[in-house]
This record gives sequence, structure tokens and C-alpha cells, in this order.
Amino acid sequence: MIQRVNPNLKKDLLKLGVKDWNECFHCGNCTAICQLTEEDSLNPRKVFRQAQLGLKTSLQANISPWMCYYCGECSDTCPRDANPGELMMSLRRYLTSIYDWTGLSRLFYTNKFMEFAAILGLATIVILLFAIWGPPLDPTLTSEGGVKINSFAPIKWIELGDWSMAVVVAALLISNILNMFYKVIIKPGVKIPLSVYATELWKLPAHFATQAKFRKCDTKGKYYWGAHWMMMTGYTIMFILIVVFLPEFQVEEIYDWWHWQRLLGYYSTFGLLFGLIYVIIGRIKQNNQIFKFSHLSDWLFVIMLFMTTVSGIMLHLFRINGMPYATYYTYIAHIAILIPMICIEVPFSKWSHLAYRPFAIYFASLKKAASEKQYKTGLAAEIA
Amino acid sequence: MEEIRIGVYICWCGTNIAKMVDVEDVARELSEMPDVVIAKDYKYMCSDPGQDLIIKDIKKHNLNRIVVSACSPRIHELTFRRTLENAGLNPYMFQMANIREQVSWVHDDRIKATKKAKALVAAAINRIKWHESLDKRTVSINPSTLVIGGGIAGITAALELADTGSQVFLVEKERKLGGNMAKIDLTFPYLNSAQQIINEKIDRIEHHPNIRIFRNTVIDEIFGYIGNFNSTIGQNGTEAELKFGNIIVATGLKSFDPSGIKNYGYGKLPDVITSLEFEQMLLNGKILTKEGKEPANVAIIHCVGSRNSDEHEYCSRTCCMSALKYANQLRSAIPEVNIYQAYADMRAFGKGCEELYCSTSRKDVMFLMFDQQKDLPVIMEAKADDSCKMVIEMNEKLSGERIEIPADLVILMVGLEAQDDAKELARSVGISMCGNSFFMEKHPKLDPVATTTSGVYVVGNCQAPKEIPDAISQAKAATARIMATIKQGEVEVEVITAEVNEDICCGCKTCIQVCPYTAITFDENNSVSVVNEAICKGCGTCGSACPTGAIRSRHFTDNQILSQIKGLMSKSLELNEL
Amino acid sequence: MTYEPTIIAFLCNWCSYTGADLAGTSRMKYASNINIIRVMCSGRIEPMFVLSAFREGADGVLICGCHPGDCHYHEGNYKCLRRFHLLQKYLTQMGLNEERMRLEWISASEGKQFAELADDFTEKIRSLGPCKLKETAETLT
Amino acid sequence: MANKEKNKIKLAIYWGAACGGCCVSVLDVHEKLFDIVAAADLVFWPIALDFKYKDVEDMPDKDIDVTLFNGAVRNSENEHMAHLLRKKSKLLVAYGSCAHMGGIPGLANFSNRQEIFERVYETTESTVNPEKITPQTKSKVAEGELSLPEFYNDVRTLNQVVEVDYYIPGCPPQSERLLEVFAAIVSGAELPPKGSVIGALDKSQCDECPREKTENKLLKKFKRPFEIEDDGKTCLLEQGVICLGPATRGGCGVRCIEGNAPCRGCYGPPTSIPDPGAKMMSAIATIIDENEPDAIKKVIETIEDPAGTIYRFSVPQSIIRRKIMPQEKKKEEAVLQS
Amino acid sequence: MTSIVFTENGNGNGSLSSLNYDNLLTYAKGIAGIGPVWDKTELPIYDSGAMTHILKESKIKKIIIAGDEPGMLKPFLSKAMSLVGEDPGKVILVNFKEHGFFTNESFELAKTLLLFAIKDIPFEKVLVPEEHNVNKDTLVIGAGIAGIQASLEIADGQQKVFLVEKSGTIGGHMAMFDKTFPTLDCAACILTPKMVEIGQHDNIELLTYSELKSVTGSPGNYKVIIHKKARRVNLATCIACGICSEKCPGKASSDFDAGTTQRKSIYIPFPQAVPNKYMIDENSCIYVENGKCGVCVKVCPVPDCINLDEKDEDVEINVGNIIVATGFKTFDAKRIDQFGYGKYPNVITSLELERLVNAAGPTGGFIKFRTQNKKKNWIFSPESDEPKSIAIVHCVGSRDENYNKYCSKVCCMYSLKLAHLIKEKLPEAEVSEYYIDMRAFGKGYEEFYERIKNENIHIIRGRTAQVDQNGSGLIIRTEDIEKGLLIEQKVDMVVLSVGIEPAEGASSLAKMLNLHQDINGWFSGKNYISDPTSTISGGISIAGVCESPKDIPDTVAQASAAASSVLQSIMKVKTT
Repeated sequence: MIQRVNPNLKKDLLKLGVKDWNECFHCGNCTAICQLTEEDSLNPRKVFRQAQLGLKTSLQANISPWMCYYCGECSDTCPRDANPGELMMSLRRYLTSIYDWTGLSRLFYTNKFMEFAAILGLATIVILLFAIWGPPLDPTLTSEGGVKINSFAPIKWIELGDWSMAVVVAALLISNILNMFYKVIIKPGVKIPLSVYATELWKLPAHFATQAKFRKCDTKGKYYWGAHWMMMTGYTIMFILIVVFLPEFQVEEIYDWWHWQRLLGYYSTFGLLFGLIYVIIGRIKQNNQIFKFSHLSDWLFVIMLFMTTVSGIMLHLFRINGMPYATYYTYIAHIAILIPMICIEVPFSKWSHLAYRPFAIYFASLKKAASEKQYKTGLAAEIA
Repeated sequence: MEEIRIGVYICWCGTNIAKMVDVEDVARELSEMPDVVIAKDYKYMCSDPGQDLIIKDIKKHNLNRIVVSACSPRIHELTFRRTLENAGLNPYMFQMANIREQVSWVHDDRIKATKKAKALVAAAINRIKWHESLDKRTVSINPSTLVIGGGIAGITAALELADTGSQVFLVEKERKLGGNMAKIDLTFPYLNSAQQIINEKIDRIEHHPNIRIFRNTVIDEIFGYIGNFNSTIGQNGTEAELKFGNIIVATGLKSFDPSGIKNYGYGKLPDVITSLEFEQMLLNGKILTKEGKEPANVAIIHCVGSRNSDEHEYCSRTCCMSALKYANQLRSAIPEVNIYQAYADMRAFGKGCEELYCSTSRKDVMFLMFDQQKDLPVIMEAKADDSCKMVIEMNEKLSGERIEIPADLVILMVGLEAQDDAKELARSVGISMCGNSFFMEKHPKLDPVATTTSGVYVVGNCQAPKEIPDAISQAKAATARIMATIKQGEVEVEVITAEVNEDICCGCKTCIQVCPYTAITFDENNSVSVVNEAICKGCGTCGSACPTGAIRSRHFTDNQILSQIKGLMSKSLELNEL
Repeated sequence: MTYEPTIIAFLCNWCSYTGADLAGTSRMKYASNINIIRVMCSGRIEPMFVLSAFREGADGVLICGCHPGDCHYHEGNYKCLRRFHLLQKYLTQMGLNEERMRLEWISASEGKQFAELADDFTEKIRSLGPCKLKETAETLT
Repeated sequence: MANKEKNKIKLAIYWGAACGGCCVSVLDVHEKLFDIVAAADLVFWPIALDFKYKDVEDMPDKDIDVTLFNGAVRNSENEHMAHLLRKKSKLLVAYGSCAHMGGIPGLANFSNRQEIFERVYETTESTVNPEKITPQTKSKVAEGELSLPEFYNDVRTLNQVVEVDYYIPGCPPQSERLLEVFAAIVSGAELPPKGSVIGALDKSQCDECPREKTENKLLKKFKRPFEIEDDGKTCLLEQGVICLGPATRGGCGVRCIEGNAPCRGCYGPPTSIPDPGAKMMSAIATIIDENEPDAIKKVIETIEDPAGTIYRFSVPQSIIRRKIMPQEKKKEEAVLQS
Repeated sequence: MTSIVFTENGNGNGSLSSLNYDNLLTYAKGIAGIGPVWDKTELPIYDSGAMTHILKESKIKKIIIAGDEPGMLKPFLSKAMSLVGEDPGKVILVNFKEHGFFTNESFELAKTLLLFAIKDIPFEKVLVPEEHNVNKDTLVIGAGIAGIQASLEIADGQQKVFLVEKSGTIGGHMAMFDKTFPTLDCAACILTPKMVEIGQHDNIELLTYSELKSVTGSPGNYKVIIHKKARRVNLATCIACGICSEKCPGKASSDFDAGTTQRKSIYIPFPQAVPNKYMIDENSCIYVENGKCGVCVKVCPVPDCINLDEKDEDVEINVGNIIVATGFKTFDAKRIDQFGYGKYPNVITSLELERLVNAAGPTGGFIKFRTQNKKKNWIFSPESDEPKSIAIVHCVGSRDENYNKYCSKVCCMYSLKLAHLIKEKLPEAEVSEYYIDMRAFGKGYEEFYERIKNENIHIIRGRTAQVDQNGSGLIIRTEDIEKGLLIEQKVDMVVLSVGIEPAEGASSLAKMLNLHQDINGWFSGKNYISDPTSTISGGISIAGVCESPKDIPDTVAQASAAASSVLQSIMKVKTT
């Protein structure tokens, strides 16, 4: 098939990125230095090439960007300072916007105003909801000087809100993943036997939980992996706590500190804080390749997560110290940051990678297993 | 004939020789050889007292031939020849026997080493009996110089020489001076104006009192040898008889004609143009398609006629950088244009060139790689409904995909090739050609501008494709040699040359083709071969090839070598019997 | 006493003689049977020299020049090569072992190669035994 | 009469290992023979006149003025006569290629006595010699002892046996040259230095050769004369035929070349060359148009018998003089084993 | 009406250029009769329509573009001129950098250049040649092939030359090489005769082991102080017998052998060194270090030849012209971490391989592993084993934003040559070349490349990213660009084709001689295009690699070109 080159795609991509990468003279250093390079699944230079030539179809079917964890080694050693790592980052944004059928993702990435408006709008809705339906902050909520969180925010309403948010986000994510599946597997015409879907399925949760591939990155990668993994597990645990175990989580009674709920909560908080501080210091100092260039979406994501974490800590501190008003206001603020963060970042922005990446690995292994199987049957047929 | 009186000196070289060779024994034994007047050994022959010893002995014993047995002649032959000169002897009445590098340092048996030393010295003594006086020979240099070709190389050479006050004749085939450089707009890598540089120089050359320009003129035939060439040059119907001492050939190269490459459709597709035609567009400030529109897509194809066994195997060296230059110029003239470069290897090797490549790549230029040997892109007319005029199909090597490029204007980076009349010129000037019809230099490494014909230099592109600064360096390099000869007024030519005994030469002409320097010509009147000793370098190949024995290789005559063998063997066998 | 052959080596000035000098300056040891005669170019070496060497009693003749393409005078070494092969055929016809004459290319940096060649050739000639040419030619009966 | 006799010089002509052609060349002067006889007394000429060796032996030393000795020295008789004539002659002239350089008989030096006897007396197809009888220098018969001259192992030139004053080359020498030399001797003109080649030119054949010579002498193949289509004009060497002309003294009147055959070198080399073939070998090898060893060898293979071609008339006079035969012992061993 | 456009403002574009453009703009505006004068930012450089309008309005017939990179703007203005029907040839470029006037010291000259452009006076006349009485002697700095060639050219013109060389012998890098590309003729065969000629030339005074200390004076008459380091061996009397070296107990790494082997403390750099005299390395000499030893003095057969207490001295010479030919040093491969040079013994540099394949090198021309000797020094010894597979990595330290951005020009070709030589020495060995672009540009180079391709050598497009030790072997990671595959190759030896950098001390020399250096440290000529060898400092020329990386023929041509300038100045009896 002859593809026509398209110089405009590059211009389009540049809107989602922060740096031109056209200096690349195709030495292949990035492919060779990357410890995760694998035929068919990750070849940074080939991605580069598709982006440079504007081969849209090939690029959209390419899962390479998701396979990259951005250790920064390729950019560090790139002889042309073409920054392959950053291109991968930009391409993740591009692919996110491509998978997202609503077009919101693209809108948020390319239009700062709209992104802020969406965040602020959602936050306002949350505050308004509390203002309208929330109980009046009268002394009944502080009788005996204690904090009555369940009276302030009745658990059934909050749980209902939690679940509906989860369903919306999940629906969006799943539809986007289906879109991704179409672009990566169906459209290019990759034939995959059904049995393979089943045999490779374990990779999905395994990679999600361990992020084992990230560990394969260079020595520096292991360090990033630690921070990233802690942040990821902290976030996931917290998410599960507040959605699935909300009745055990949001209780009036203050558990002993060794209670599983509190221990998990502390771990999550610590994990998030550690990871976030690591990233924020990095982005400010720009001490490492991966932090050198920050898109607005990168900052927004970090700041919102940080604010959520900090407000959560404060909430917790106020509560165990029996400071009702502080607790209630902080609660509102916490939710007002949390909801937009999840609703905007997870399906439309940076956080979508928590879903796309394991699926990309799954798709990659599907392709690989299928081609191996095909090769084997072909071989068997040949032998026969 | 005068009596032969030989002095023999054996050097100890400290212990270097004396440790392994019984030098006293050697001296004693050889003093008994016929014609040897004295034989001495001494600690350091090369030292001042050692040399004085020889001078004194020459005067005292009336010696007329000296043999020194010491280190390699490559180290001290010149030293002792000077000693002889100081003593009033002809420096060629000297022979060295190498008993250090080739005896004492390489053997570890003192008896055998001494024996070998004796044999080598005996050989030298036997040989020197046949030595004859050779005189330094010079030819006078006519200070005028002929420069063939009025491109940048020729112009530079002419100006350099003329500025020293010497006369220069500049011959240009065309009416206009400036050559290829006058046809381009900017130079790479710094995008300076070629026109400003060349026009300034042309202006100077046209008004230079020491330069005589012959336009529309082709050199027919040149006679003579270094320092004394002459030629009749016809211009505008009149003929001028010129005499000159040196020749600089700077005829350059011409652009490759791409009509023969079917894939590119040059000559058929109106908007496929050569790089030279594009330069003209740049000079005119009008980058337009044949329809008079500004192109929205411009494709530049590299290696047209170069690096391909069907056309020329060699690399034309300048095209890659010119192509990058064009990308910059296009971006400047038409800011929104899409630029595509199809290349094979990006050869950005000169000063500032890689940097230009890098900065060009930042200007939204799409680079595409193709296989210049087996898989050329194909240029075809686009379909009527397409947004562009032409479509280029190619297998892009960096992505591994088959792609097509839209194009409104295609620039073919044509290579360089020899001028049509290069062969005739080589013959008339007397220089050789290499495989690609480039002129051959004397030595590809250490003598890139001189030729095997003394007094003839090749500079600039006609020697091989090169950038302007390198062509200028070569032009100046040639003038350095010429200035040195002009300054001295004469040039020393090889003493150890061949000579023809006309009484014996039968005129079989075997020797003529054997000479690598075309130093031998045939005298039709006397029907004998004649060696031009101004050209001869003394390799002796002709002497060995002459079936009649009419050619002697001076200082390496048959008799000298045969008696050297005889001396060596007789001593060696005599000692073996003991 | 072991038989000590006498060998004459013709070396060109620019490559091989310099190479032999390098063997010396590098103090490499080799057989003392090699006696070197210098010529400007291997193209100067002609059959008469080789024949005379044998006639005068040499047991072997070694010819060294610049490597092909390296000749200081462009192509003298090729001329030498051509003569060498014809001469070798002639010598064989005259009953001489063709290995008594050898042609090798030695560059100016190949001191070691020259030393090895000298040893190797000397051993070869030693194994062939004395050359009877001088004796035969001088005692015609 | 006596006076007349005195003015006449004494001339001897002898043939060693020769074909007789040289003697015939003397007769080839035709009617000029009378002039010779008028000026010289032929005191010894075995082919034409009946003299006995005894007569020569009886002559006083240096009695003969000029001896023209033709033929090489092949056997003891030749050698004896060479010594004898040297003793009896004032001037000993090596006459013809064989005396000068060994000539065609000299080609026997590619072989030796043993091989020649084996061939001639045993293996030739027409020979029946079961007892393997070969000539013996002495054999007893009833009448007494018979002797034959000893057949030598090698062929020698005259000057390898005795001192020679002059050489008149050629196979045979041109009769006109003989007359000129003879006239010079008779007239008492100053003779050239001893050892000179007389009756020939200093320059070589090409100087007289009418064929057109160019510098284009590069060969990829050597050819034998029958392999070329000769146009009668182009230099034979340039056509690939080995013509020894450039290395051969002129004076014969380029007869072979006039007859469209290449010069074979009977006049021997010019003074400047010590060995008759070495220079020619060098020259023809130099003009081989190949640079790779294998290609060069291929070209050389096209030369049929290089030694015999280049040294056709001069093997004994060459530097090497004869082929070095494989050791006799080995042969004996081989015979014993068989 | 003539108009001027400045492509720069403030203090130049930063890369070495520091001309105050704001002042220049003010000056230009004040020139009588001048049309509009702009700074580039004031022009609609993406809009030809607007530009033509401006040109029409101001009735401009000629535009001068002045700045550091005026050519970049020219096509735009030529087009605009042609659109309004004016002569596009009347767009004149004034490149201050091209003429060397890019600092404020040459502000006045920059002004002159502008005026000349307005009045159509040839730029050549800006620097009006001052008439000097030229001292006919010449100083050549650096005795590599460029210095040797330049010296011989001048000396053959019967002029005196002082040839100063930092090390103990002349010959430079070329003497270290085995063969030269593409003809494969041996470097020593062609170089040593020239070296001998230098040593014996009547007109050349050789000052080895010496460096420039100071240069004063003016074009035509320079007073140069040369610092002669103590050789501690008398050049006049040393007979190079080598006994001292045999007995010397001190040892150090041999510079000439690129550190591949050890040499004694009293040594001769290599057997064919010129001058062929011994010298003492003060850094490893035991006597110099602690005052005890002196074995060399005891064994030396020549009285008073070795003087261990010799001191450095300064020599003053007067010259009219100076040629700078200081050459280069190779890139320090240790700087690139991921190639493991200095960490893994069998990752070697191309210069080390040159010595290995050289018949006169430490292994006698055999390619061997680097091993430790008894004293734990890593050297190449002839006793070691031979590698069976070798990879050659191009562009080490060149074409790399992290190290040197420029292309070193010679590495591709010498790598091909080395591959050929490896194949010649080890026919069974597997040889791979990893390159980015194959720059086979010169005469016969492409043909050589084609020849090497057919020698069973793997030539792979792709820049090697990493070298790791794996057991006794090495593993290199590269992407085969043309196949799009990652290659992890196991090899025994990796050769890093290191790029070249300006020689040590180039900057201080530049300061001493008032030479300009480009951003990479190479010396800049007066005008790169039309006069690459002359500099703006009168009477001083540059030649060879110190000007920019180049191959031997180009170096030789430049050296002769520099000599031409010198001879010309002598013949004119003045210099500019």
C-alpha cells in the first residue's frame, strides 16, 4: 500500500507536544539504547519516522508509545537532541485524543481555557451540590464536640455519587479502549485466534499491578519505577477504598491506628506524597531528561493529585483531632478537587494511561502470540 | 683514463657496528684489494673528525673514490657526498656499504657478520671502480605561466601568480569567465554570495597588468618541458606564440545530463529541473513552475548521476550540501512550501556542514532515504484531481514503507562529470587520466596537484569533484611550487637519469612506452630514442627494457651493478672456503 | 659445518630497502646469508643481474619491491613482476630450481616481514643445497 | 715467383662442429674466389683441399696469417685443432655463429653426452642396438687399436678453448662481409682492436629493418610466425612474434626479415650486451600487457620454448652456458632399480 | 535608493559573534542618502506581498543585508525585488563573520564594509594592504604532514624555515598510521622520505620538543620566543645506538603507539623518527624523579651526550610569516559512558587499532586482545590471542550534540580501511561496521566503499548505542535501520572510530597569534570560501586539520596553499 506523506500531521502533533523533533537523523540510537525495544511492539525510531512522514494510519495503529515508560535514556544519549522520549510522551497525548471518541480529550489538550473551564465547572457543581443539598452546618453536627462526617455527608448519597462517577468514567474508558482495539488490531487486519485472547489475558492485571516492564528500564528506571509504583498503588488502593469500601472508610468511629483501613490509607497517602514530591521537585528543577519538558496537562495532573492528597491529609488530621468545621469545609474542598480530577484526567487526559498501557501490553502480546502461533502452524503445515 | 685510487673507511658507530663486526679485520683485509689505496676504521665516520679524516686522506693520498661502510645510505649518503664535495671530489664518486642496519643490528654471529661486512664492502669497492662524475643539472625557468580554465580555481591561481609580478596567460574555452561558480547564487555552508566573490575576482583579473586572457580559446598542442613550454594559441583568427615555464590545468567539470535516467522524466516533465537550472531561478529571484505559479511542494532528489553503476560510480561530493542549501533558500523565499529531500547518505562532512544539516532539519524539511543504486524513485504526473502536479513514488528506507510524495517542482541534484574534451586536453598537455576521466595527480596523498609531468599541475574539479575552498587551496598549492621555481629561475632536475647511446640505439621504440613519465621521445631524423633529462626521474626501467643495451641508467649502470655482484660474490665465496 | 648458502637480494630504494633498514633499527635478527644490493626501483632489476648473481656463485636470488600500486615510479614493480616470471621459466628450462629465485613485495613498514622472509628464504635455499651453476658453467668439458 | 709468394698471405679454413655452411659461404663469393686465391695461399681447408693435420703440425708457429675457424668445439678433435691452429696462426678468426657463440650445435647444451648417446644410439626409432653399443674413444680390433675423437659433454665456443682475435658472425656469415674483411687484411689496413666483431655493424637489426616500428609494443599473446597474418609492413614484435632483431647485430642485410621471418639472432648481440639473450628476455617481458601474476604467466605460456628461442645460436656463450643436468647419480640409481 | 536590513540586533547571534548591532544600525541610519534601514524583526519576512509594497513605496533599487547569516534572508528579498521588477542581483550580502569582523574590536572595519557595499567597492580593499618589509624567514608550527609539506615548499623556494614541533619527532599522526585510504599505500613509505628530507634540508631548522612561548611584533616582523624543553640528550652527538634505552629501568606508556604498549624513559618515539635521536621523558625518568639512577649516562658510548640535568631554554627567533599547522587530537572515548571505553579492555579506539595493524606496532601487525602485563599495565602484546569478531562503531564523539556536533570527516573512510585491514590480517574474523551516513566523498572513496562491501564485511546502517561486557566477550546494541531490527551482537572486540578535536593548546595559541576559532575550536581563515588558509592576522596562515577536519590530500593541498601565501609575500617583499 502506498501511503502519501503528510507534513500537516507533524504540525498537528506539535500542538500536543512541546518540542520539535525534526532534528532526528535516524541513527537508531534510541531503539538500541532502550531496554524495552521489541520487534513489533516498541521501536522508538520507527514511531519517529511515522510521525515525521505523517503516516497517520500506521501511527494510530502503533502501540509503541504505551510501551515506553520514559526513563529518558534515549533522550539523554540522542546525538541530535531530538528527544525521542518527549516525542513518545506527546504521542501518548495524541493517541489518547485519537482513542477518545468524544473529542473532549483533544479539546482539553489543545485548549487551556476549555480544560480549566471543565475543571472549575465540575468543582463548582460539587460545591453547589453541597450548598444546595448539604445539611446546614449547625451545632447538631458538632454535638459532643465530635465530628459527624456521616451526618454531614450521608454515606448513601456519597456512595451513589461515587458509583455513578465510576460508571461514567469506566464507560468512557472502556469505549475508548474498544476504539483503541479497533485501531490497533481490527483496522490493520491482524488475525488473532480467539484462544489467544484467553491465554494472554493474565498479562492485563499482572502488568497493571506490577508494572514489571518499567523495571527493565535502565538503572535509573528502577528508581523511577519505585516512585511511580508507589504512586500508582497508593492511588489505586485509595480509589478502591473510597469507591468499593466507602461504608468501611467513611465512618464516624475512629479506628485504632493498626486497623487495616487506616494502615492502607496511610500507605496510600505516603505512596502518593512520595511519588508526587519526587515528580514535582523533578519538574521544577528539570534535573532529569523526563522532567525537562512539561506540557500543561502534566502540571495539571500533578497539581490536582497533590491538592487532593494534601486536602485528604488535612481532612484526616482535622477529623481525628475533632475539628468539625475545618473537617467539613476540607471535605467539600477535597471532593471538589477529586471529582474533576477523576472525571477529566482519567478518561480524557494523562491518567488514561493507567488503562491504555496494560491494554497496549495485552494487545502487543496478542499480536506476538498470534504471529508465533501462525508461524508454528505454518511451519507444521510446511512439515506436513 | 686516470688511475683509480680508492679510500675505504669502516665505521665503528660506537659499539653499534664494532660489537658485531670486527671492523679492524675488515679494514685490513680490504686494504689488499686492487686499487684500494688505504682502508681505515674509525669510531664515528659521520662525526666532524670522521669527515675531516676523509678530506685529509683525499688530499694526502690523492684519492679519487671513497667507500664508507657504516649505516644506511638513507641516513648518511648525503652527508658524505657533501664531504666529498668539500674535498673537491665529485659527490658521486662515493659508495656506501650498509653494515649497521643490514649487518650488525640484524645478525648475532660475529664471525658471520664480519664475513658479510667484508663481502658488502668488497662489493662497494668493486662497484665504485665504475663510478663516474655526475653533475648537478638545472633547467632555466620561464617565469610566465599558462593557466587553462577560467573557473574559480584557474582565476585564483592566475591572480596569486600575477600578484608576484609574473606573467600569466589565462585560457578559457568560453567567452565568460567564472566557470560553474558564476552560475550559482549562494555558497554553502554559510550561505555567502558566490557572485560577489567571483565577480570581484573577475574584475581584478580583467584589469590585472600581468594577466593576458584568451577567451573562446582551446589549447591545441603544447611542446617542451618544465621551464620551457611553448604553444601556439589561436584567438579571433590571429595566432599567438606563447612561451611559458609552467602549466596549471583547471578545466573543471561539467554537470551531469539527467535525460538518460528514465525514472526522473527529465526533459519530459516540465517541472523536473536540474540543480543548475534552480540556481538560475534563485539568481532571478523567481522560483516558479512552468505555469508561472509558486510551487507548494518542492522535492529535491540527491545522487542524480552519482554513486550508481549505471552512470558514475563516484560521489560528486558537493550535491548533498547544495541540496541542504536549497532547502534553506526555499524556506526563505516561500515560507509555507513543503520541502522534501530524497537522499541516500547525507554527506555533510566539511566545516560547518553537519551544523547546516542539523539547522536545516529544524526547518520543516522532510528527509527521505532511497537506495541510489538499485531503487530510484519514480516521478510521474499526478492525477487530474490531485492537489499537486507530480507524484514521486519511492521505497523509503528509514520507515520501510512505500510512500508517495506530492510535488510541484522537482530539483535533480545532478553530479559532476569530466568535460567532453578532457581526453584531448590531457594528451596535448601530457598528463594521464584516471578511471573516471579525471586528471591524475602525481600522488593521491602527498602530491595532489603535481602531475607525473614536471611543470604541469592539475587543480580544482578537473582532478576530482570538490568544494570551492578545496579547489582554491589546490590552486594556491600549485602556485607555491611555481613561485619556488620562478624565484630560483631554474629548477634542479634529477641527476641519476637515463641516457641513450645514439651509436647503439637501433630505434626499436621499446623504451618509449615503458617510461612512466613520457620522458623518452623518438628522434625521427636520426631514428634514435632521446631521453629528456628534465623529465626523467631515474627509475631505470627503460635501461632494463632496452634490448640493445643502448640506454644506461646513470649511477645504476649494468657495469656498476654487475661488478657489485661480482665483488660481493667473490669475497663471499673466498671467505666461505676458509 | 653446516652449509651456508650465499643469497643476493635486490631491493628497491623506496619501500623494500627502507623496510630492511627498519628491520635493522628494530634489531630484528635474521640470517646473515642475505646480501643486499640496492636499486632505485625494482623495475631496474633485469634478468642479467640475476643470471650473473647465479653465475658468480649465488645460491639464491631475492627480489623485493613496493607492493602493487605503491611503486614510487608508478609501475616499475609490474615490469619487474613480468620479467620475473619469464626469467623463472627460463631458469627452470636451464635446470635451476625455480625456488632459488623469489619475488616478494616489502613495504617500508614491513621490517618484520623482511626479516621473516630473509630467514624463510635462507632456509629454503639451505634445503635445496648448493647451486651448481657456477661450477657447471666454469668447467665445461 | 718467390716474391709473388711472399706478398700472398697464408689462409687456413677449418671446420669444427659445423654444418659446412660456413665453408660454403666462402665459396659463395663466386668469381671473387679468384681474387682471394690471387691474394692468398690456401694452406689448409679440409672441406675443399686435401691437407693432412700432419702438414699443419709441421708448419712453423705463426706461419699461417689468417685462420678462419668455423664450427663449435664439440669433441677432442675440434679442440686439438683449435689449439694447433692457434699456435700456427697469426690471426685466429672465429668464423660463423658456431665458432662465435656455439651456434645450433650449442643447443646440445640443453642436454649432455649421456642423454645424446642414449637418444642417438638407443632410442631413435630407426636404431636397433640391443647391446647398447656407443662410440668408444679406443677400441681394439684385429688390426690393432682404433681411436675416435672423444665426444665431449658440452659444446664450447672457440674462445672458450683458445684465444680468438676476431669474430665474424653469422649463420653463415654474409659472403660480402667476408670479402670486405679479407680485402682489409690484405691491404694491410689498421685492424680493429683484438677481440672485435668484424664483418658486422655496431647497431642492431632494427636500424636496417624496413618495417614500420611504433611505440605500441604491448602484448597480450606471443605468436609463432605462422599464427599471424603478416602485412609485410608492421614490426614483427608488435605483431607478437619474437624477433630477436633489436638485440642482434646488424650486417646480414636483414635477410630473414626481408623474407618475412623474424630474426633469430645468428649475428649475436651488439658490443654493449654481455649476454645475448638476457636483454631480449627483459625487453619482451617488459612489454607484456598484464599486471596480475596469473595473467602474466598465461602470456608467457604462449612463448614456445623461451630458452631455445632467445638463445637459439648462443647457449654456450650465454651467462649460464648450459643446462644444469639432474644429478647423474640419481639417474644411475634409477637405472639400477629398473 | 539603497536600503539596509540587519539580520541581527543587540550583540550578535551569540555564537562567538559580539558585534554591537544596535550601534551599527544607528550608524547606518546616519549615512547620507541612505534609504530605509531595518532590523530583521521589523520586516514582514513571511509576507512577500507586504514586502513588495514596502519596496515600491520607498523606491528601493538595492538592498544590503548585513549580519552574521545574511544569506538566509537573501532568497526572500531577491524574490521581492524581482516581483517589483528590480534586479534581484542587487541584493548585496555583507557577512561580518565571513570577513572576520564579528567582535567590537573590528567595529570600525564593519562600518567600512557597510560603506563599501553601498558604494560598490570590492570588499577585498577593506583591509588595505600595508606595506611591510618582510623578514624572509618563516615559522611553521607543528610538524605533522601539513607542517612538513609547508616547510618543504618554502624551503625548496630557498627560504629559511623554522619548524617547531611539540613532540620529540616530526611526522605527527600520519606517522602512526599503517595504510592510507583509499589506495592503501603504506603511510610510512610515503611519509618517511619527506621526514628525512626535512632532517637534511639546508633551509630548514628543526626545533623539536619545543613550543611557542610568546609572539610579538607585527605582520612581516614577528619576534617569537620558543620554549625548548630539555631533551637531556645531545642532538648533535647522539648516535642513536639505543644502548641507553636497553638498560634504562624506567618505563611509561608509549604516546606514539597511542598507549598500546610501554616504552623506556629514555627512548626514541619510533625507529624512523626525525631527528633520529633519543630523548628522556621527564615524567617517568627515575633520575629526574629522585636524583638517583643515571644508568643511561654510564652506558652511553659517547662522552657527554646525555646530560640528565639539562634545563629547558628559550630561543628567540625573528620571522616574517607564520604557518600554523597544529593538527588535532583524537576524541577521548572515555567521555561516552555507554561504550565502556576504559572499562572494558577490548573496547579500543581506532588509533589503537592503527598501531595494532601496523607492522611496526606493538604486536608486529597482528590484532591481539589487550591484556595485563606483569606490572598490571594494560597493553597489547604479541603473545595474546586474536579476536574472532570485531565491530567498528562510527561517529564516536562526532555528529553528537552531547559531544562534538561537527562531522570529523575522516572516520568513515578510515573505518572502512580498518575493516579491510582486519580482514586482511584475520581473514576468518567476522567484521561489522555500524554507521549513520557513509561519507565516502573524495576521489576514489566511493569506489573503495564499493570494494569493501564485497569483502564479506557486514556494513550496517545504525548507530551503536551501547557496549556491555558479557563474560569474556562484548555485546553491542544497535538498530539495523534498513531492516528496522534491533541487533544485539556478540563480539570479541569493539573498535570506536573516534572523531577528532583541535589539538591541545589550540586556544592559547589562538590567543597568542590573534587567530579566530570557530565554535568548535578550529581556527578560522580570513574567508572560508575564497581564502581558507589566510587569517585576519597578517602574515599568519593556517593549514591542515587545525583549520577543520580533513583527509591527507586536502591537508597537503592546504599546506602548499599556505606556503604559497608565504612565498608570495616574500616575492612581493611585503605582506598583508
